[in-house]
Amino acid sequence: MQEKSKSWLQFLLEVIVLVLLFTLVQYALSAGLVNQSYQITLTSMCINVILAVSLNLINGFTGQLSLGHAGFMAIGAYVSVIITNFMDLPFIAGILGGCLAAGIAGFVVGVPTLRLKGDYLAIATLAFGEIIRVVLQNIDYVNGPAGIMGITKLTTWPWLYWAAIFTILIIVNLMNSSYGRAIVSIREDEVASELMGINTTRYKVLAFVIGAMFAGLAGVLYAHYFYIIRPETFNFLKSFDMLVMVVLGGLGSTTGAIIAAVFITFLTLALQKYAAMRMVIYALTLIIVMIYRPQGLMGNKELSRKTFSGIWGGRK
Amino acid sequence: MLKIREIDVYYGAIHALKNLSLEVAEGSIVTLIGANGAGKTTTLKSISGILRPSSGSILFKGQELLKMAPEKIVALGISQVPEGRRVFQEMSVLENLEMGAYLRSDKKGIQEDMENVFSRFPRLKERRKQSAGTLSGGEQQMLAIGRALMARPQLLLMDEPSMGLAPLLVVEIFNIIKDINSRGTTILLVEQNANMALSIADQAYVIETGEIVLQGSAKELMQSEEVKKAYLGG
Amino acid sequence: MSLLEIKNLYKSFGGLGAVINFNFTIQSGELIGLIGPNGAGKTTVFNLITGVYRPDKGQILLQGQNIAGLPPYTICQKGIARTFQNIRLFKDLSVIDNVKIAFHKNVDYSLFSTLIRLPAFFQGEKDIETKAMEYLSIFKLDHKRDEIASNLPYGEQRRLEIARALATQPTLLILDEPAAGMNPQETKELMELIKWVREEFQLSILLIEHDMSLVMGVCERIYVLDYGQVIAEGLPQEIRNNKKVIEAYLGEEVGKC
Amino acid sequence: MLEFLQQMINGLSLGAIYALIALGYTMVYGIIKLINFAHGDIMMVGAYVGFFSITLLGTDIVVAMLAAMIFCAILGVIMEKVAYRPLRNSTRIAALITAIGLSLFLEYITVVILGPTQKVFPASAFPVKAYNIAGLSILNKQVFVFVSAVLLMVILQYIIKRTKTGKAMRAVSLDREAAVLMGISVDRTISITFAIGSALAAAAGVMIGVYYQTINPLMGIIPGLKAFVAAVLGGIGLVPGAMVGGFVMGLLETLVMGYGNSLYRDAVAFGVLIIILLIRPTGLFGKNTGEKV
Amino acid sequence: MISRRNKKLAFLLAMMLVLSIFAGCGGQAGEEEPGGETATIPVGINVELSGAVASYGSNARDGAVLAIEEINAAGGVLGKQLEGLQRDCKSIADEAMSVSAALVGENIVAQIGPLTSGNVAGSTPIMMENKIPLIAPAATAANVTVDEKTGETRGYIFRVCFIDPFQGTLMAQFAAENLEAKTAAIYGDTSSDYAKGLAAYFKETFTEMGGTIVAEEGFVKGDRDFNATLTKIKGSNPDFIYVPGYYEEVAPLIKQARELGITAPIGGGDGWDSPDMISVAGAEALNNTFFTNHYSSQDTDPKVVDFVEAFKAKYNKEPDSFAALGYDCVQLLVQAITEANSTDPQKITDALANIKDFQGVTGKMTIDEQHNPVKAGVIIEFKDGSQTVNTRIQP
Repeated sequence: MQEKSKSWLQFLLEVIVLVLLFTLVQYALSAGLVNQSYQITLTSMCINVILAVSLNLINGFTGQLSLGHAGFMAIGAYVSVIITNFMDLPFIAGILGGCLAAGIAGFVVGVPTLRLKGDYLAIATLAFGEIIRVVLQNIDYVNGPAGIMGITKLTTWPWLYWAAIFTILIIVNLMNSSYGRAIVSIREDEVASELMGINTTRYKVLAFVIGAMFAGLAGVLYAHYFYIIRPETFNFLKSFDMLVMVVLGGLGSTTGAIIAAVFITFLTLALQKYAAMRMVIYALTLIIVMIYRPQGLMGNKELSRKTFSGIWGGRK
Repeated sequence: MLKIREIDVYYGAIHALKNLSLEVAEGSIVTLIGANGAGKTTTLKSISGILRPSSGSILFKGQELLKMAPEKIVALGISQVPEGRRVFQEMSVLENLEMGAYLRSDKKGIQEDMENVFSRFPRLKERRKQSAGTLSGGEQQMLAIGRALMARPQLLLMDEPSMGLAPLLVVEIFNIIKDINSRGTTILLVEQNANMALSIADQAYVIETGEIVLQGSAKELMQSEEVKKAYLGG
Repeated sequence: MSLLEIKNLYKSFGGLGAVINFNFTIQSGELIGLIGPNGAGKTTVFNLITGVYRPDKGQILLQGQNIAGLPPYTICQKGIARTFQNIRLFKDLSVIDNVKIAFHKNVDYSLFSTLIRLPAFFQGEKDIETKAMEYLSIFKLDHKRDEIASNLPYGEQRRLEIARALATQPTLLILDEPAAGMNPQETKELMELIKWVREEFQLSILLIEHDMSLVMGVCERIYVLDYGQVIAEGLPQEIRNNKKVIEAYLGEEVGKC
Repeated sequence: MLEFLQQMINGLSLGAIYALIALGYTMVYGIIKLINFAHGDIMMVGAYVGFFSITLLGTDIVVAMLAAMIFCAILGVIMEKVAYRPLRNSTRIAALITAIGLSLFLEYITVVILGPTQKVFPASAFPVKAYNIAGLSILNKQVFVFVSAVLLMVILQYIIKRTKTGKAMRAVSLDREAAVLMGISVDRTISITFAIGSALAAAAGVMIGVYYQTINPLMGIIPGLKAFVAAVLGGIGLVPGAMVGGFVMGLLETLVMGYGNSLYRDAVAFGVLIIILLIRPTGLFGKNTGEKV
Repeated sequence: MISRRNKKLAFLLAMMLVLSIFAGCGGQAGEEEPGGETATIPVGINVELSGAVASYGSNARDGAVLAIEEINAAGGVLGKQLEGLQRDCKSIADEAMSVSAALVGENIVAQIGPLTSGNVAGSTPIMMENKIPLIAPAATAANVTVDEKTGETRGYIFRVCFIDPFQGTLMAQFAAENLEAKTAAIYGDTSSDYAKGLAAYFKETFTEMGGTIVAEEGFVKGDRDFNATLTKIKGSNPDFIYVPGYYEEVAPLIKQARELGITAPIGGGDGWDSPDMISVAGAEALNNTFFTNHYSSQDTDPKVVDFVEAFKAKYNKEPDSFAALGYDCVQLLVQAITEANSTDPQKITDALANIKDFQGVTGKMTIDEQHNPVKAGVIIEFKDGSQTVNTRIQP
């Protein structure tokens, strides 16, 4: 009984911290204390967190190497823009539509390809991602390669913040449940998992679809902040960027993914001045981190479980 | 000829070999028997330099092997017939034998040894062009032995050569081992089939969960009640 | 009706018969051993029963229902659980999570209640936790619940694997060389444990083992497999004296003992 | 019909280049199971070395090609030693990220040093002639690309099948531990594999320079990706698979461009890849090896 | 265990430290009020230096930097030196936005770039919001300076290049009238909105004038092999082939077309303008090809000659049209600052909107109501390896 009340207290505390953090930034924003550059960085950060955490569900927890995440992001972005800008429906409809469409695409891609293993899966998902891009390039309704310009800016800090929190919460909740354990067991040993009565195909697809939906969410937020979307933005190099965040953070660590997403976002900002040299620095960072810490910043551990155990439902 | 002194091997947190010591005299057959997972293969891998013991020493004719590259160890005259044969499945019988002589460059000598292997295993000669993966289990075992002999080893390490073979073949393989030994090659034999192993060996060691628990002449061990009970199914 | 009846099971790899016309029955509550030289096809039989391989021919009847060719997870859900020759735990997960995964097929809260943390979820997790701890304490692993599985010593890994298999609540438990790598003392304890498990959980056990003392000590009936075929079947004593078996497997020495 | 034959000729020369790049991919994959995403960029470096050899040193095309091959062989060996070797026992995904890092590094270090704009191979390095055979136009550079690609493949096949080093490479890729027991130095063999694979990529780079005349720091990305698809198509790790995969990709793209909508070229290539993987999960020539339980 | 955790922590902290250092230097630049007393006039150069169109971006950057140096050497503007802040937008629209925001934080008075219409669009909202002018060197899509929905001119966005309709229409008229083409094939870069725009207006005008489009094909940026599609086009036997795109693809395309025996005249837009055209395609293959442009780099106009010489001296290469446009962006900005007699962005914007008869290396231009330059167009013909002006069209 006592333990229960303690964990409730903790839960409450964490909710307060989260709301406080939100309010603080919201205040700083409305008071004009954050310059535009950092506003954009904040936006990229939230979007990157959503992307990294959702890709980590597929690559890190389920152990299925996917290189097509940018494709799902593209679908979320395009579908939501069609809903909000072409059909003049409210933003929430765009969000739901974008996520749903990305989820469906995830299902369509996942069901056939998740039978493949390792590198073959990686290349098949990469191929699907590229196909999505090429198809978008050839649809005149969405202006082909030129993309859609002048998208209404609907993504605001509350949307970004709570979308990122929502993503983290859902994925952490999922992972700290029997479903999550089933998903991780696939990564650990697919055959043994199957022999424990787990329909591995089903859970692989489940993880893939959930991951795709959140990639779609990231796409929606992206499209309604950055004013323009083009198929070229969502090419395989974008998927690589996401993979880099996940691996840098540590495969199978949600906190790792978050830290890496934040880190990479700031690194990109900090390196802006260095022109082409920035990419050299970025590349060297990757190589050096991998040589000295191939398991990523966090390995597959979470940062300080106890601190977050209430809201993140840590395993006791 | 080979002296292993107090080596320890870890796989992560698992202590696979604990303070293991073992000696092989020149010209003899020494067998190491024990259950699956007891550490027999780990011992052989440590000798060949595939695994690195964290402490101890392995001396071969007075030379320390502990930090030596595996290919140097082969060059010194230690070959291994690995567990599960591990022939190069998609290479031909001939190529497999050539790989055995990888470090040698005396074409004539290699040719001679090739003929020797073929005369010992006529079946291999018939199938010299066939890829190794298509051979039967027994033939693959012969190929693995032949391949190891191509290096002209002074010390031959054999890891479960009887594994998965028909009883008749097992007898044949053990005869071959005896024969190889009689021509001057020292042998360290790891076996689960304790009966057969003890019957041809001079010296024997019993390993359990990474430790040597018994040692002595093969004859002594064969009479030992403990061994009988645990390994001979008595 | 027998618990499991296998009729004319056949499986070949690349034209080579690995299991040839295998026939087999096990009654409810029986403890049966399957022995034979390495490569005789014992593990292949296990893989066929548990659905890892699809049989080419033949039937596998579990309580009269043919399960041949079903996917492994369905077969597990129907009540067959197994361990592996070379332990296959979920290495990076904690001891208790390994066991909890086995309860997944009986999980009674929905995905929805998981995601938004409804009371059903907490209740379900609590039940799983309690049950998992029960199994761990049976196998004396309760004090290591949060240890990472791969950090356990060998013997404990073996025990954990059996605990995990039992947690799927099978009617038939299949053990692939459970005593491999154990010393005689541990093997002896394992023997007792296996017997006890059978009584306690009211199940049938089928095991592959090399350690003759274990097989002869616990099994009620023994099948001997060689080159994919059953060459003998009977009580331990009969097997011990069967001429074919001595030739193919036990060897002269053992036969004499 | 004539047009079809002309398309075939176009497809074969394109396919030859893909095949040459795919070979390096496949060799490296075969031996250390690594998708070396930097492979396309090695090709780019090769093209630049060839370019400077011709423009600065005034060598002819054959010497330029040799220079590029030697340079890239060394580059490949260094890359393996510095970046991949420390990761040999790490997860493959860590190595994959390193490969992506190396790829970006090669691209942008070239941009920083030489600028992002394209360089033009001097036309004098390889004066183009067109032959008209029965209404078909065949260029000497098409013949050059095709013949040198096939020649290099034959040499490679000879090395792998006949020489001791080649056999050692196969042995290491089949069973690294058993190879060690034969006294084969795994490190050395892997280095040689990188050297040969990178040299082939460099040759492809110079050929692209000759064939299309322009080179730029990012030229390796797309052919690299296509060649990788080709390697997977044929069954990654298999030399004949890479050759066939390369030619299939070349012909396929040409046919889509010639008879379909050229904008869907990449989609069709990737689509075919997915279909083949779904039917034969290990590629056209790959063997399906079940997991041991 | 403890030491391992410490190591992890230490590593994490180290990373954070690096991060904060970077973040710190990112935030410090330019604390002064916009338009306040500064020693230099900061000009943002937000161009593509990495990614797909890095070569265009860096050429434009080279042109702009040259212009800044020349102006500073001549004493600067309003007695102050120009300071070019070069930033890379990675050829991505969102990065262009982020870079603009960072530049705004450094109190720039105007921004040059990015190059492509899409990346300019990414930058646009920031510039509009902060009321700082953006001068695009090469963004040709009509909606760059005009909001399509409302028809309103975007107040702070300017450009020095043609817009798509002008060039497409011009070439269509030229093909139909001067070359007497009845049929035409279009084979353009479909990954570029610029080329797609040109193709669309060419098609419209050409069919209006009674011509027929017999084939419409596309390639994408980075393609180097056009044989398959060219073989197909050859089969349709057009009188004229329109190839809107950039020289990197067009040059090998023309070469391959000639190698395949296609002799029809080929035409394109200002994206063709680069010395690489001749070195790649060769003089012979380029005979009978035409493109619309602002000027000819082989023009004898002293302004052009000086520019080409200075550029060659500094960079040891020939300038292409991007370099020339980048150069003109800076020159245009300087003229606006001078006319406004102020470095206040709003005043510069007003001056930009009223510029008349600015003499740039890409021609004489007047900024119209939609912030597009009204400038002369020329049709340039390649003849035996040199550009000759075939027709001059004053708007």
